[in-house]
Amino acid sequence: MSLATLIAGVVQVAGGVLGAPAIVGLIQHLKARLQGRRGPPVLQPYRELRRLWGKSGVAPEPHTLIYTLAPAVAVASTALVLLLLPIGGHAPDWGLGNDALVLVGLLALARFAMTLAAWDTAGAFGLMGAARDLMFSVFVEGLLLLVLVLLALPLHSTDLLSVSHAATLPEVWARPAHWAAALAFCLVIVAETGRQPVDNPDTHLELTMVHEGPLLEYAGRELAYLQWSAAARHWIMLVLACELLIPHPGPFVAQLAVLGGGVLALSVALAVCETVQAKMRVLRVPLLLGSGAALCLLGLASWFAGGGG
Amino acid sequence: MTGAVTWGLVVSSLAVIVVRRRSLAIALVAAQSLGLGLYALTQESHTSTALAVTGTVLIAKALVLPALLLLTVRRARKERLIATELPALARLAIAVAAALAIEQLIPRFGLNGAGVEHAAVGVLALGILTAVVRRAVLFQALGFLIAENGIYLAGLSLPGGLPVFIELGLVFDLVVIVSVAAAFAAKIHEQLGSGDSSLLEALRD
Amino acid sequence: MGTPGALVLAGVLAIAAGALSAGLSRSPRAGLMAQSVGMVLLALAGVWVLASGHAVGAGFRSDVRPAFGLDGLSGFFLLVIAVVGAPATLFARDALEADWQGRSLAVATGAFLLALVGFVCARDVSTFLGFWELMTLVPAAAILLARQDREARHGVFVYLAITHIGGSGVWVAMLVLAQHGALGGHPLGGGLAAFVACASLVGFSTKAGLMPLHSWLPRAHPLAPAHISALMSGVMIKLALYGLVRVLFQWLAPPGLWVGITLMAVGALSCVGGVLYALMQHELKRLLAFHSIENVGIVALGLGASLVFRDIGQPMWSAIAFAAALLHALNHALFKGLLFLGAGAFSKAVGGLELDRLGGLLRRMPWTGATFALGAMAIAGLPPLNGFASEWLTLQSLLHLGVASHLGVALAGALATAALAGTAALAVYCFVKVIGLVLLGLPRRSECAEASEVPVGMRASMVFLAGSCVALGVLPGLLVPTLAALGPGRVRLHEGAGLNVPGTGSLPTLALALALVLLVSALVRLARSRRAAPAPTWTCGQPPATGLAWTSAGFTKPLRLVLEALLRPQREVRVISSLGVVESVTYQAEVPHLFDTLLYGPVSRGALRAAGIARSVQSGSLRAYLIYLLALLGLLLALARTGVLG
Amino acid sequence: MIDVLLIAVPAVPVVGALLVRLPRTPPGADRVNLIGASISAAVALTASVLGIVHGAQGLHGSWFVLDRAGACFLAVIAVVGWCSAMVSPTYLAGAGKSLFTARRARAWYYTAFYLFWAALLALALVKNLGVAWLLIEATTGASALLVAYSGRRNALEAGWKYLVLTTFGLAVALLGILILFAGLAPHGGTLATLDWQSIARHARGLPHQTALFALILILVGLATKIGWAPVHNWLPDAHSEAPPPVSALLSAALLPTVMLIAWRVVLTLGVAVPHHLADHLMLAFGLASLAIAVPFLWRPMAWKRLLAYSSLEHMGILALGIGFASPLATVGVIIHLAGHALAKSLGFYTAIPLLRHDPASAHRAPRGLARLSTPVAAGAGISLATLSGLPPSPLFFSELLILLGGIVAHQIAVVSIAAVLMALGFLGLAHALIETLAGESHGHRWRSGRTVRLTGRLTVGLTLGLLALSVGAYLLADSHAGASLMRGIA
Repeated sequence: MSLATLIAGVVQVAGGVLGAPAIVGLIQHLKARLQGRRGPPVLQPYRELRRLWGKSGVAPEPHTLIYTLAPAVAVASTALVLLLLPIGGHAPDWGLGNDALVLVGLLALARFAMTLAAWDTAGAFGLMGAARDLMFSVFVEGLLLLVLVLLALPLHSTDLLSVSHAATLPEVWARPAHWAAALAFCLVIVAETGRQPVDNPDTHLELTMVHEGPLLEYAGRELAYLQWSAAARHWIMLVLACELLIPHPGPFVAQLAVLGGGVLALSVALAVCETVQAKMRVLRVPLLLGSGAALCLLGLASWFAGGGG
Repeated sequence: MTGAVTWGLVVSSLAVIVVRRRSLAIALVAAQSLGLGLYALTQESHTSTALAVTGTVLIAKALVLPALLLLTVRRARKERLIATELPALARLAIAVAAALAIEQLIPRFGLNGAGVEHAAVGVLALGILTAVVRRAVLFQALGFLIAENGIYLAGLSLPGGLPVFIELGLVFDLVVIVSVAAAFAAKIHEQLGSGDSSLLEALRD
Repeated sequence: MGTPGALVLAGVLAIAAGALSAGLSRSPRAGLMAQSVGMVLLALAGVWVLASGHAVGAGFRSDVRPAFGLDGLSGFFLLVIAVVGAPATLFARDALEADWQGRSLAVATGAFLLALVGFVCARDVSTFLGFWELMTLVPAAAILLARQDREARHGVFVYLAITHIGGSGVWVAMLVLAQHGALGGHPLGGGLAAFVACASLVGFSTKAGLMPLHSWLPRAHPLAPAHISALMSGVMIKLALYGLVRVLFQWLAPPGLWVGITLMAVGALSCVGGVLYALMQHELKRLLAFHSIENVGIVALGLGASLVFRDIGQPMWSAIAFAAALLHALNHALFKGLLFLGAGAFSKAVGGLELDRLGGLLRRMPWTGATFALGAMAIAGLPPLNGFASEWLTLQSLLHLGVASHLGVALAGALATAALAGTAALAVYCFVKVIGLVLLGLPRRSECAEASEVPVGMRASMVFLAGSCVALGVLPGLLVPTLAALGPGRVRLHEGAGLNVPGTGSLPTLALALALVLLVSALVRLARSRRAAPAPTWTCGQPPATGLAWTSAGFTKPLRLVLEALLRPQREVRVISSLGVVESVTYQAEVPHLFDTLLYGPVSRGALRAAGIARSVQSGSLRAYLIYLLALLGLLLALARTGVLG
Repeated sequence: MIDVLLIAVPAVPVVGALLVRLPRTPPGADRVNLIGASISAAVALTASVLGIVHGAQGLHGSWFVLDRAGACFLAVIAVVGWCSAMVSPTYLAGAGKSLFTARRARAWYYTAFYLFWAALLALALVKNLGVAWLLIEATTGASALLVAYSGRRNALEAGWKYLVLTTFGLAVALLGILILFAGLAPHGGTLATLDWQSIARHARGLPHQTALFALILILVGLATKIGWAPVHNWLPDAHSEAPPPVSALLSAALLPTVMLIAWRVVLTLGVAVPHHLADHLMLAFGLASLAIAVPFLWRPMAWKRLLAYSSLEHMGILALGIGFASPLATVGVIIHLAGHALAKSLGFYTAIPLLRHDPASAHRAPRGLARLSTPVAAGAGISLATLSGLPPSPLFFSELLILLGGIVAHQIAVVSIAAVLMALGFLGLAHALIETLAGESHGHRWRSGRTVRLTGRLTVGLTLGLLALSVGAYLLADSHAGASLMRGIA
């Protein structure tokens, strides 16, 4: 196992587990600054996690085993996704493969667990968010798969490593298909990470929640799990964007640099976009994602029109 | 001779379509059969069997059957038609047109004399048409007799004539059918109080 | 005939004997037990033939002499029949009463199983068509034995009507094939092949319940007793696809790309439409029936992709897509059988299956509830269960169709990929709803509050099915290469527990499952190290009440609003007020089934009106009849005279 | 020896017709009927067995020809006639006033019945077109009286329509026969000229126009008697108004037997007209009958009327089978004929208890029999299920064979249309089946009287017959048999 893959493995785990909350903190901080507030420090999420870790949980009445399992399942599947990500075009062989569709499936499993937990407590608010989340997911998954079709075009493979190899050189920007994929994936990021204009992560009004809704009943370590997995979803999406879409030529170090820079840049972009964008009506979101799908089909057509790139 | 008979046949058939009174119509048909029978007698090579056969046919068709039908007419004395029939001229026009059409469609098929062929087919058609344009059940029975006469004419003018067996069988069937028909006519009169076939439209979908 | 032949014979005899004894003896239990034993024997035979790859008995023949035999494909479908049939009969053993109705239903069950087995073993056209018809008729009879109310009679009639009209396509196709010796091993080509392809597509996809010819399915399946529904949804509609596979892959020379594309289009329509309408249902068995349409659609997608791959010359992917389709057929048989049996258990425990009148059953019926939830996860296509494995394989093949060499094919592939992805998400949505409404939350009816677990036989059958869902989810790799070898090109795939397919990041199911289980248990242990404080659920301070609980309609409302233009939901709010005081507010909402309201309804009404007009031929007037005679005569003579008739 | 036997076939029933008038009391008449029917059936069955055993080339005699197909028809007529004779006493016992005076009604019924039966038996044997015509005409006379036996107004109407339509039709056919005779005059001009063999022998020599017009006229004429659309109109009325045993005989024996004559005409005269015109005419009649039957089957109908329209449908199917003119189709036709005869007569026999216990079902569809009387429900169900061609009924295999034969004859278009039309017709029968057995029924269970018990016995017997037939069809439907049948008829 070469040094590169070793480092890649370390980054996969450490970046995902430890670094992810920082992204959320960064976005919060920047947002506050852009809105002219001082805002919480970048490390705020870590403090919250520590606080929650010390607190005891809550067992709402009624609940069943499902309520207990849900956070664990959500975290577990998210954690497994971390191990599928390519880092600088490299990844150690954890024996889990690096398939894009497996990644999609694991994210779906996490969503399933959380929405089911919302049912389990027979609460009224959690389900509001759950229903919306599931409704988005229908369109998000369709769009994500189309993006994957576009990304699989060059090497005819859905292996994340080979996809990221295909995107090594800057020439990729010469392909309309790549542009289409990039734009569509941005929509996927916003939807998956629950950011505006799709969702507002720091709302405290139950009626407007999407991702936060099912978390309402949780407390203590379980809530810590869930907040971490929300952060980890940011990490996953941003890393995917950098690895599959942003060209990363040169030696491994350079590639790592590109990755870090990309993640930072995208976080900033998210913050900016949250400041300038208002949250859109829930029913408008599918239109947004549908336009992304149309874009992807155009990209596909352009690929074949261009004689298979 | 032949021409006269054929024309007589056709004219009398048309007359049956026109006339009002049933007994008159029956008489006309009887006359038809009589004429045909006599013609047959003149035609036949006078062997005894042939004579016998033709004689029986003559008697059966010219006497027995009309008698049967007259009987039913007597049974149901007054004929009330529920709805008014077509005017006689219209009936005639329809019948003539249809009959001409049919007999024009049949090519020559080897009787001696094209006229006879046309007449035979035409009279057969007229027989059916009698049942179409007249509403009284009795006329429908008469129509059958007329049609039969048409075929009998054709049979007579076959080069070799009809086989005896067929001829007798025909007459037998004819007697059976007409007597059954007469029985029906009587029953229908009895039950409906009228021989109007347009009362017999209860069975439909 | 060898061991498998003997096994089949023994199994068939056991089923027949079981049916007889169930009919004659006072209680059907023993007979049903014998039937499930027979099913096990048949499963062994199927596995044997599938593994050894040697056909037994007669081969297919084009004349009308009776012949029976078993080859790999038949063996696989025999397995499909058995894995549902054995637990279904075991379930029925405890579910059916020991009265006349129970006994006759047991007999019908045996007859149904025999018809299914006979269909996959048939080797000549008359046997094939005979069992094809029986396979349709026996469940209809079973439904009528179970209940004779108006709804049941109408449902059965619609079922027979649609399947029969569509079935005429099967008749024509099979007869043409037989006459041209295609069954005997000379695939039929030329212009006739296109005709046969169309006829068989119509015929078989009607029986398979593919949209838009599915209208009978959501009517008929919910009517039947649970174990019959399981067999209908799990097996019967799959056998229609078996027929389609025989015709399109074996008896026809490739008629062209359009066949595969059409099949994919139909499949995509079925899976999206099926799951959408499933989401809108408020009755459990009807919902499950719509999901059968969805899953048959997924199988059809796989088969269509396989055909297209074959025609554009990619044998490996063609075989993979074929294997994916077959694997999904088996998986769906498993979890749909499980779900229908679970529904039967629930209805035995609490009566009606209106989704909004259930709830909290997981606590009362842990075995049924847990297995049902597992089945729901499997059908929702979630890792690490079998639904995910087959949908993953299908998605991979569609996605690789999307990167194939022609624009048209690629677009079709991409669209199908997106459709299937959306379908998977919708299925998750739907089964979150189902689990939530049936198993979780507060019981919404007194019956649910004191529901009690079902007898052991029923539990055992469900546990078996759930277990095989897990097993196939963890070890699909043991089966897939064999299935791929059945497909076109006879490709050999890499063996192993997981799915290791070139051109993908591979799906190591075993490792995934293990990692998930370990992580989850570790995390739960960590989180539960401190005791959790009990507290009522937060609903703005008031105690949770069933009146406030979410309904099926409420949970799916966001989607219904988004797709309003497509689904055309109808809602009606009636406010009764006197003197300005509102006395009562009633709210009614339903999503009409557009295929019925826009397609089948008008067609049938028009047909009936036309028939009414046609009946005026029998006007009752003798003279009219005589005119018909003259007219016919005149017409024929005129034709003859003008020389049209030579 | 064989001559005597074959003379006896029609002679025995004729004698029965005379003897049955002797006894003064109804029971006596019934007893004579029982004996006479059994003897006639036995004789006819012996003859048909002989025919099947060494009739590959056909046994030819002074007035008859006994070939395999003819033998099958003979057997069917014998069986159906026997069953009808057996149920007649039960029917008569419950039939109120009739067309005839109460004293002689029974005698008249039996006389007409036996004459009708005798004519049918003879019809299956005659070797001469002219004689066949005479016999057909004779059946009209006898059966018309039987149709109107009940003497009710509707019965009279039905009988009258039957009489008039068929006689006019047969007149047309007779014209055709005359034309044919005239055409064949050079070869004799005697009765023997109209023997099937002589027609077949000299057909090629006929002037093409003569053959064509003769064929058309004869087929149209016979079509009125067979009940092929669009000249079928008497059929539903007569079948629904006649006494059930007679309806059975009409539908299961008369129509197919007349069709046998049409078949022989097609086979003998068909060679004289170019490019399979005769077969195409048959196909046209078949499709027309199927198509016309569908809208009527779609309507809830009185039991016997429903059966009548299904007869129309099945006559259409048989016509198709004949028109396809391939060995497979021929086998199919024979099996179909037999299966249809058994199932249809069973259906008509169940009408006896049905009408007895629920007189209203004379003019509305029966419902929920399963709850009212098991034997009757079984009879009705089995008959309808068989008639709708469901496996394992013999009609399933026969329809399969007929359609397959059609494809062998390269008539894929016709086969497709026919398959669709059959499926459409099935809708009606399926609906009727469901409602008749499982629909909402009023009143309580029928007490199982004599008629119900008899129906039960008949159901068992005829069902066994049907099963035997379908097993035979399934195992032996093998094209050699078909070829020999074809050879037999020509």
